[in-house]
Amino acid sequence: MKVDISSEKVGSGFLIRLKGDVDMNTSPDVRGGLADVFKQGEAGFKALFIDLSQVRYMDSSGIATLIEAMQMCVKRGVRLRLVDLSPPVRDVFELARLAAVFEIFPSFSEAETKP
Amino acid sequence: MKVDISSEKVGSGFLIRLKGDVDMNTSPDVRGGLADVFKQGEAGFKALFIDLSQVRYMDSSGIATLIEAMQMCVKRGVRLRLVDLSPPVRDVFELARLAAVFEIFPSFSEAETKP
Amino acid sequence: MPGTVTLSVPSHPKYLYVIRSTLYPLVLDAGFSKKEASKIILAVDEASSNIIKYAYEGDHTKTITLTVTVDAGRIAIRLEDSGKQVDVSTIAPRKLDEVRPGGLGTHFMGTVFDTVEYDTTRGTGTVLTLVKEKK
Amino acid sequence: MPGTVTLSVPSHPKYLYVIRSTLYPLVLDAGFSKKEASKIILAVDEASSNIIKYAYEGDHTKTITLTVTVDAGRIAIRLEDSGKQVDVSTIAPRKLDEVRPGGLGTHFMGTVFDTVEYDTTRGTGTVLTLVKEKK
Ligand SMILES: Nc1ncnc2c1ncn2[C@@H]1O[C@H](COP(=O)(O)OP(=O)(O)O)[C@@H](O)[C@H]1O
Ligand SMILES: Nc1ncnc2c1ncn2[C@@H]1O[C@H](COP(=O)(O)OP(=O)(O)O)[C@@H](O)[C@H]1O
Repeated sequence: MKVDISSEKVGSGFLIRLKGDVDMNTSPDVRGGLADVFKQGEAGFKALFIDLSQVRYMDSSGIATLIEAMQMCVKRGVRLRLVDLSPPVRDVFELARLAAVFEIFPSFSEAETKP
Repeated sequence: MKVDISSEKVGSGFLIRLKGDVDMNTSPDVRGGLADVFKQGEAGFKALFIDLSQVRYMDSSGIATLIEAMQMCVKRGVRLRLVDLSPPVRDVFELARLAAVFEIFPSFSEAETKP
Repeated sequence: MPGTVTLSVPSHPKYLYVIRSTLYPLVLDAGFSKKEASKIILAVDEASSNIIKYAYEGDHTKTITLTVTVDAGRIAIRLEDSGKQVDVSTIAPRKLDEVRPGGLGTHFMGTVFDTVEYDTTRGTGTVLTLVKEKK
Repeated sequence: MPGTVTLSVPSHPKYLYVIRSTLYPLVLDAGFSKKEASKIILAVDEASSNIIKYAYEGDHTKTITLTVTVDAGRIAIRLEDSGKQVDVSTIAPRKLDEVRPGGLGTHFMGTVFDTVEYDTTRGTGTVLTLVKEKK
């Protein structure tokens, strides 16, 4: 089972979409995708959006990857916003009691426009 | 994995819809569903439509069940028409070279109206 | 990477679904397309059904063991039972032009796999080996 | 019907998906809801990941064996490895209010299962038993 990672430049930063299963096998790919985006945005960017609507499964290695992304964002003054959590992602966030740790939005348009 | 079997009276006969996996475990339920319909239609009916669009998997026990249905129909002068084969059903029909044995229609409306 | 996966299930037809669920990611990971994968899985399902019907004669309390080995270019699936042995030369598909229920499982196995080999040389039970090469 | 299913896979993370695929129908068939099933599967995935990381220290050529037993009212999953044994009292989740990567797997196991028991009394390896009762 693979994870598909796509990223695009949006107004204020980057939007990454993940699709598939994020587990110990595929988390390194997600980490690689994040590193690519931080490299592309070296000159500075304001916001990183991660769309999780197509994630069928996420385990603690996926959560660890998201926490790492948050730490990288904090270090660079980038605002991290998670978008449209799929039900399995919502379940694992609930188990990890992480809902309060991340900024989470139901859609990209809301994530992009809310101050 | 269960199979859902629903049947309804339509103009000239009955429409059975199968949903799920039809394998050695669930074929007896399908056979039971067919027997129920033949019992309901004891007074005589003209046509039996079996909708296979929601069948995710079918093995040779499912095919055997369909051939039995055909034999019961022939005996009673009922016309059997299969409707909207899902891709996995099409694959197994192809392997069994059964496409020519059954009357197969892309939709119920065509199955009902074609002479 | 070559890798071997072993699955043992009770000889009850409800576990056919478990066999299919386990095989699907393995067959895809071996590099077969979704369409090829579904045929491979169908043929293994038929082999497993036959073990329940013929080797165990409907006894649902026995065990079926599948060993799946993926090497570069091929997948091999070994099915082991501890049931009744038969003269393997009598295991044969029906002619497809006789339309009747039954007789398709062995036909599917023969169509899908490059090798279909029954071994009854052990004291008890049968080992069926199914091999498919990637084209 | 009580039934035992055994699955052995190589200790490579790509087989986590195979473990999940095998478990899903078993857990549903045991009578758990889809939501409960996904939590049970998550916790077993975490236990399996930990075997790869800690018991086998990243060696992907070893074996993980899962034995799943379903009785009326409960599911028991035994995970066996032949890797490094540790003092099981040191296996502990992190506090959830420290937000950092890691330390969640054992928390998930403890939250989802009624019993989480590590046994290192055999000469080699560890047997982890996870049990969940139906409420
Ligand atoms: N594992 C087996 N052990 C003994 N006999 C078998 C086995 N598999 C198949 N056979 C024999 O081969 C015949 C053809 O099998 P198959 O093509 O699967 O069709 P079916 O099971 O529907 O008859 C069976 O009727 C049976 O006599
Ligand atoms: N199977 C195991 N063998 C040895 N140590 C383990 C095992 N499982 C967990 N541990 C120890 O318990 C700690 C917590 O594990 P866990 O909650 O899964 O988080 P993580 O693996 O992300 O650190 C690990 O860091 C490790 O030290």
